[in-house]
Amino acid sequence: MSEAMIQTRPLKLVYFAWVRERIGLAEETVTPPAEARTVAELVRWLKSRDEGYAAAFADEAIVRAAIDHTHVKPDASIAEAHEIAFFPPMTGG
Amino acid sequence: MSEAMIQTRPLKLVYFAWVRERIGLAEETVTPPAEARTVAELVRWLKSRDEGYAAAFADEAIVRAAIDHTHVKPDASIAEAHEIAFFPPMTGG
Amino acid sequence: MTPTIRIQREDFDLSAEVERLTAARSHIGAVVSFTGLCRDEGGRLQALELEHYPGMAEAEIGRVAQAALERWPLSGLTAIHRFGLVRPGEQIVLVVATSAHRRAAFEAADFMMDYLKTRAPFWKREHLLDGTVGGWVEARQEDDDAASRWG
Amino acid sequence: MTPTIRIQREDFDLSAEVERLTAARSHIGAVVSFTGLCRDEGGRLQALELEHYPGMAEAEIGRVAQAALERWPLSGLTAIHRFGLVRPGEQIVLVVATSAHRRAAFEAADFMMDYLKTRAPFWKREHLLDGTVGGWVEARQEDDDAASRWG
Repeated sequence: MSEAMIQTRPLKLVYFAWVRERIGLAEETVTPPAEARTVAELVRWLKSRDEGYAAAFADEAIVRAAIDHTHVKPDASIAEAHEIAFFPPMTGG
Repeated sequence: MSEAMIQTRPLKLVYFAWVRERIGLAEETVTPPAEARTVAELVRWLKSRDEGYAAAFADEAIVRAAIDHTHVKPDASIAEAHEIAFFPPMTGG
Repeated sequence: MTPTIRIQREDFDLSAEVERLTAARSHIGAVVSFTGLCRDEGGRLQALELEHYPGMAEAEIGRVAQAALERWPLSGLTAIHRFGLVRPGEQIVLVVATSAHRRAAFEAADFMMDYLKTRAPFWKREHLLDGTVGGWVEARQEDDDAASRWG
Repeated sequence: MTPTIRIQREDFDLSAEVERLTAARSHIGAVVSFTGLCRDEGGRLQALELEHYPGMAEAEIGRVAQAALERWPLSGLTAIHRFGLVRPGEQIVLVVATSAHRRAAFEAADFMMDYLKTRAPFWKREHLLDGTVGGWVEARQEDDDAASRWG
């Protein structure tokens, strides 16, 4: 897949709990720049967008991510992702 | 307590599962001799009585004992006992 | 808290026993139940006959329950053990432990079962499908090993 | 064996779920259930709000259940997790594990709960008796520690 394709591919983002509240959105579709190749790079780009994202990701180490319903680490590639979720540590059960 | 008192005090014995079957009795009241001071000594005296007891206690290490509803070891004193039970290892639950 | 201990011929109802422990007690966060059923042992079993030592069975399970209460912060503890004839698929034993947190409830129920198996005066005998009365079930070394985990 | 996994707003019935796993299966010797209840947190809680990630909640619990099935010889496994508003004393989560022997059933239910707590995408928020909406419940280090026991 060429960078041009990555650049223009829309990506669905979903947010939960206080991540959702701080960003002020439950979900959105974004088109991240080509240099955002991993979850961590996507977060860096999101944080640059406005202060809601900056607040949500203030402590990057605490926010968890999932790609297409599977937990991933910050260095996971987003190349094949359709839906990326960000959320606090889980407190179910 | 004098030996004479121990000697003449009747003692209730109860038997369960295959110990009961081999002895052929569910319970009985006996008056063991004064020299039977512990559970092990009581077993030795019982084994001398007839072959049912000998079969029940053939492997002394496997038969368990309780004095007045509490598990005891073979060297436990029977001086204060009212009811002594003999049974195989437990298989409840 | 006084544990509920029952030795009975009749069956018991899991939900009713859980309900008894949890009704109107909203500090309870965790309920762990163990139900022991009669297996058919590959289809050869008609029933299990459960013999027990009346009086000592209650006393011994009471002592095990007291040890569990001293060891874990429990809100409730119930142990029920049946005697008599029990058929495959039927219930034999129930332990329910409730606590604010799950670790205490899990460990207490597990502990209760390990000690019930090795210390409660019950003995099982098999009644086979062909009408004969089989042997007494033998105690298993792994049950002793399990109980020894608790130190 | 296919585990039963349900994410639902409605309450569930412990006995009915156990019955579903044990009915007409007479090789089952052990049933362990864990029920998680909403605590009142010292009387200050009106309700817990449970948010979840639809789709991923089912998928993730399914993966945890599959791991349990690979690790223990289970006859049946059910996990139910509610979402929405749950009041003190009400049920939040249920795990039922059945097996021929008790060790597998205990361990599998314990494992399921440890992983549900740390991996299933659910988040709790407190609604207080004074009518305010409190904070999101924070994850506890001891839940991570519990999950790490399983290697």
